[in-house]
Amino acid sequence: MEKKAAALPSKFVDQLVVPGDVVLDLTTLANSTIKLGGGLRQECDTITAMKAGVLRFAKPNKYWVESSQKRYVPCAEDHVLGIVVDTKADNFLVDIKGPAIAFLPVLAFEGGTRRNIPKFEVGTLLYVRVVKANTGMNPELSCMDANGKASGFGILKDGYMFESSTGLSRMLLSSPTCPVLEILGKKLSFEIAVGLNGRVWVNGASPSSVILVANAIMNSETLSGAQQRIMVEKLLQRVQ
Amino acid sequence: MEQRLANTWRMSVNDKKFIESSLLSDLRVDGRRPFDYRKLSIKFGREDGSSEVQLGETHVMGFVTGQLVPPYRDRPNEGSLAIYTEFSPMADPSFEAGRPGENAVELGRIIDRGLRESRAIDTESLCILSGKLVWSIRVDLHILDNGGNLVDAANIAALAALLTFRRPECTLSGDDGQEVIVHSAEEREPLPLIVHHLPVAVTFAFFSNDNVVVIDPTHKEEAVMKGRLTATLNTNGDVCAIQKGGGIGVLQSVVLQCLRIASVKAADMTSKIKDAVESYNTVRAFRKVKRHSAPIAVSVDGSVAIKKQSQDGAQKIEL
Amino acid sequence: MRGPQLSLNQTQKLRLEAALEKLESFSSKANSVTVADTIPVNYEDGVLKGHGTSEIDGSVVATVCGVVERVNKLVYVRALRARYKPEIGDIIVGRVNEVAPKRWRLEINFSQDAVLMLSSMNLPDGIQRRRTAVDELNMRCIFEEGDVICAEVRGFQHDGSLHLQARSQKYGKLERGQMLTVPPYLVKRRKQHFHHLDQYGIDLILGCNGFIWVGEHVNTKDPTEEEQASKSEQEQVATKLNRNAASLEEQERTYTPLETRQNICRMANAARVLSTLGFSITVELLIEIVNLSISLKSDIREMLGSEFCVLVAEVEAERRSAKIKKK
Amino acid sequence: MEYVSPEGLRLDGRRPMEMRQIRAEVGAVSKADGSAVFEMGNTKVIAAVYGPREVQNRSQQLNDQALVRCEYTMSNFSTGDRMRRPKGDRRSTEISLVIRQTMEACILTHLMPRSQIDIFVQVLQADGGTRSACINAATLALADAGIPMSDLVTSCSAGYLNSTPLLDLNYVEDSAGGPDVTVGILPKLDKVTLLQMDAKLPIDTFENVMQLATEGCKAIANYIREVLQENTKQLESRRGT
Repeated sequence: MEKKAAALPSKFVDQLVVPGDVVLDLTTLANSTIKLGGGLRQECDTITAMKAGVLRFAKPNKYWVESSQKRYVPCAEDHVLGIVVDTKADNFLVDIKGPAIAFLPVLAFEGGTRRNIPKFEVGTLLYVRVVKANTGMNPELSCMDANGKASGFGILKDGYMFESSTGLSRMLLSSPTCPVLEILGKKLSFEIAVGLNGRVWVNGASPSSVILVANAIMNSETLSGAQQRIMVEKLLQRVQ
Repeated sequence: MEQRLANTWRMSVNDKKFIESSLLSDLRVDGRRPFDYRKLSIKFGREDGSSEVQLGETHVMGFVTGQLVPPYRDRPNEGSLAIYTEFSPMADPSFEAGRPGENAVELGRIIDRGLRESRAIDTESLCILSGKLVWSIRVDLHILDNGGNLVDAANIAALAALLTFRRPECTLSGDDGQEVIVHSAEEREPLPLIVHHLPVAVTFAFFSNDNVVVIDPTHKEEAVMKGRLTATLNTNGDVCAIQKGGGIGVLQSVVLQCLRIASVKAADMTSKIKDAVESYNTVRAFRKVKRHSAPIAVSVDGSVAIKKQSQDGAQKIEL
Repeated sequence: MRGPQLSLNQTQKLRLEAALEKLESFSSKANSVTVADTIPVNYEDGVLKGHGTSEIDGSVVATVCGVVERVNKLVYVRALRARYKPEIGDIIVGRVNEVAPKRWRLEINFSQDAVLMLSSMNLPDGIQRRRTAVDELNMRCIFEEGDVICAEVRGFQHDGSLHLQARSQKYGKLERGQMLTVPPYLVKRRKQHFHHLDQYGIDLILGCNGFIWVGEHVNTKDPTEEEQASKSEQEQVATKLNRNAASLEEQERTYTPLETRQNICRMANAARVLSTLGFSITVELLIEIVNLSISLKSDIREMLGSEFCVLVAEVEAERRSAKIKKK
Repeated sequence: MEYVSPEGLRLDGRRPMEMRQIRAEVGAVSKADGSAVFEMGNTKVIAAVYGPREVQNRSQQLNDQALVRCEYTMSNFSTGDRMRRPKGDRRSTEISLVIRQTMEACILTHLMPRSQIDIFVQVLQADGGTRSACINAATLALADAGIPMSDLVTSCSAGYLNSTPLLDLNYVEDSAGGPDVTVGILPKLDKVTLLQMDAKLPIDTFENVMQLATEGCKAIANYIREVLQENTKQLESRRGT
């Protein structure tokens, strides 16, 4: 999706767009190439939004619409949390909140051979990487990084998993660390795994701290940084 | 097959284990204590007899309508009350469109038993003409969002809607006293139903560990629980209905303990419902608008006339 | 409680009751339990809980109705009336329910259909080789839906399905006879489940799953078999297609003489009588009953009547009492 | 109306704490894997159990446990007025659900994964307490089918009329409009699995009525146990060694 266009970014950048908004008019742009990401589409000489969200621009020429949604559209190299749904001879069927069930090949584990296929009961929670995500095909997952190492992927034991939105996941993964995690991290010790598909897994020493962290994260979705701080402080006080 | 796998909501084993193990130390995943209800809000529509109840994430709408019909043959002097439930696939992917499923039927029956068999609504005052014409009250309960514990939310919605419902006043006239006049709302103030007491449903969930009992389970807790008990009580300390339809066995002493807790909770809920209804009534009194229309007189002689009458009655109420 | 479903007249009723009472007196004080009964065990020796037991509040409790059996430390409850519980090596008779990719699914009175893989049975040509796509397409020529076959339990796969095998000439499709079902607890596991009863010219297969086959005797080393074995696959398919228009010669080959047919029915009815009375079914007993019916010159259909049933009960009571006295 | 005479007798001559005559027979349906007929006075129900067998609808198959299904029907001729009953009305749907959940609680379903157990109960004569009779019949049929269970479930009902707790209501007493408490217990564990009640009753009175119904359940449990014990003995002795 490359198009000749001017280097001048659209006036909509970092603004809210809704489906149908004309984001760029190609006729007004001089020779240049732009790259379109998710949520945008070309219609004759215009680029229009097809998702509600904030239009983002990255230098030199990338545009995409960032939105928060409950379902997940698989994208290669995303790290997600999946739930095992069924076991077949060659694949584990994994639910990643996407439009189709994802396949995790039984050999896609560090040092995986036919002889040491792991046994997952239905409902097992996995931290996995999306390897292939093509339309019309079931996405393919892997429990290895690009170098064939486990590096943290695989089964998540115990803890508590809750589902929120993709926007919240991105917030939690953003750097610098978002205020909620920052404050919680100072006061409590816990493990957290965030999947880009909106699933978050938390584990800690005691159930009460896990519940506190989980609820603090869920509450923080619509709050600003300062509000997040206040909310977390309040929660911590109530517990102590 | 694969589509079915992709579209059903499922829970990870981690969550199941976590919910159960944290309940052992009296902790619930949403931060409540075992015998706390979620936040309850009761709203009313513009029209009389409609309510909207939100209990945590659970969202239920209640709608009451009345119709003039011939009575049942075995009860010529009593009006009737019927409960209809609608589980829309919108509320939960596991609900299927079309015929009501088992759970919808059970929900309707629990509420029906609580309200009707305990005679909470005075049905005798709904009789207009003995053996010929009575009011039939229909309560429609629509589940809009399933966040767990539909029974309690639906029961509150039904009560709130019934308390704010008003039926047109009817008088008898004519030489033989067989003529029924349905007065419009402008002419005579519509009458509220006579409600003797408020049976409030309180639901408990039991888990595989014997000693764990919680009130008002959420959707996730319902997926883990092994049994459920719904007790319907009123403020006089009367048990109006109980439903524990199988599931894990519990000791008799636990059942009785649940009933005592339920009776406290029922009093709580009753006052919340009454407050909401009162504030609605104040608002309603301010809102009164005068309208003009003539009364309709229909003579009731035979069955054909009765049918016609009942249709008229229905139309009136929908006005 | 559970009476044989027969219409008896007064004398027959009394005779049957007497016979059954006699049988009851012979039974060793069987340790029968019902669901949720506590089974007394000696905890000092250590206890292994087997089938049909569970633990409630530290004591061993039965989960089915049946008889308590003890083998060293192992305590288990042998259920009587229940569906078939497969054990590896059992010989079973089953009916094909479905022809699926590379496998047949068989109804064998178990909690699931059993699976017979194409690869775990000998091909009709008897050659050991990899199964090809052509073999797969021709699966219906070997067995099709509704066929009764005999096989052996191979074991459980890791996904919990039950697999069978038929790697011998004696297994395979059963024809020219009848299959009947009896409660599986009446068939005991023995060394021999195939019986060739020369005197009647019939084959009897007592499947461990309670399916019993009675049919005309087939010689496994039959020349026709060899002939068939030499046939090429294509020819077989052709035979299959022409089956409806079978030649006279073929009809003659598959013709069962009247006497054999009568013997088959007599044997089947003998098994039915034992099943209604709830007596365990063994080949010796079946032969005895068939001989009894022949010696009485009773019609085959009379065998299912109340009079014959009562007689069998009495004979059996006598037989068991004689056996006990001998000891 | 007077349901208990001053002498303390009920309409059918029973004492308040007296149960109707009960009778059970195992093996009433020859085709079924397990079956039973259960009678409480004039109430008579028949139950048949099929399974564990292959799941009919593959999409319903459960990989870790057996699928239990239950169908409750009432014969057209079971009540005084003989009317055609629509199949799947709200009452029978609810009773089917309740029976299924009650039996599911005691069947060790995890021992029979990927299979299906069907329970069919039919009311042949209805004279009050059909729900309880159905559960008792279903328990017997399941035990007869050799399906492993953690405990038997037995059920009995009790009511409260003329300020007297009454055990095992018949149709006339049931339709008097008083409270009707149906209890189902696991006798070995002494736990309540089924509890249904309607109409109005103060908590303390309810406690007494429930207690009475529980006693009734225990009596039925003893009877059912005897029936099963006798049945097992007979089967074993006839089978011989």
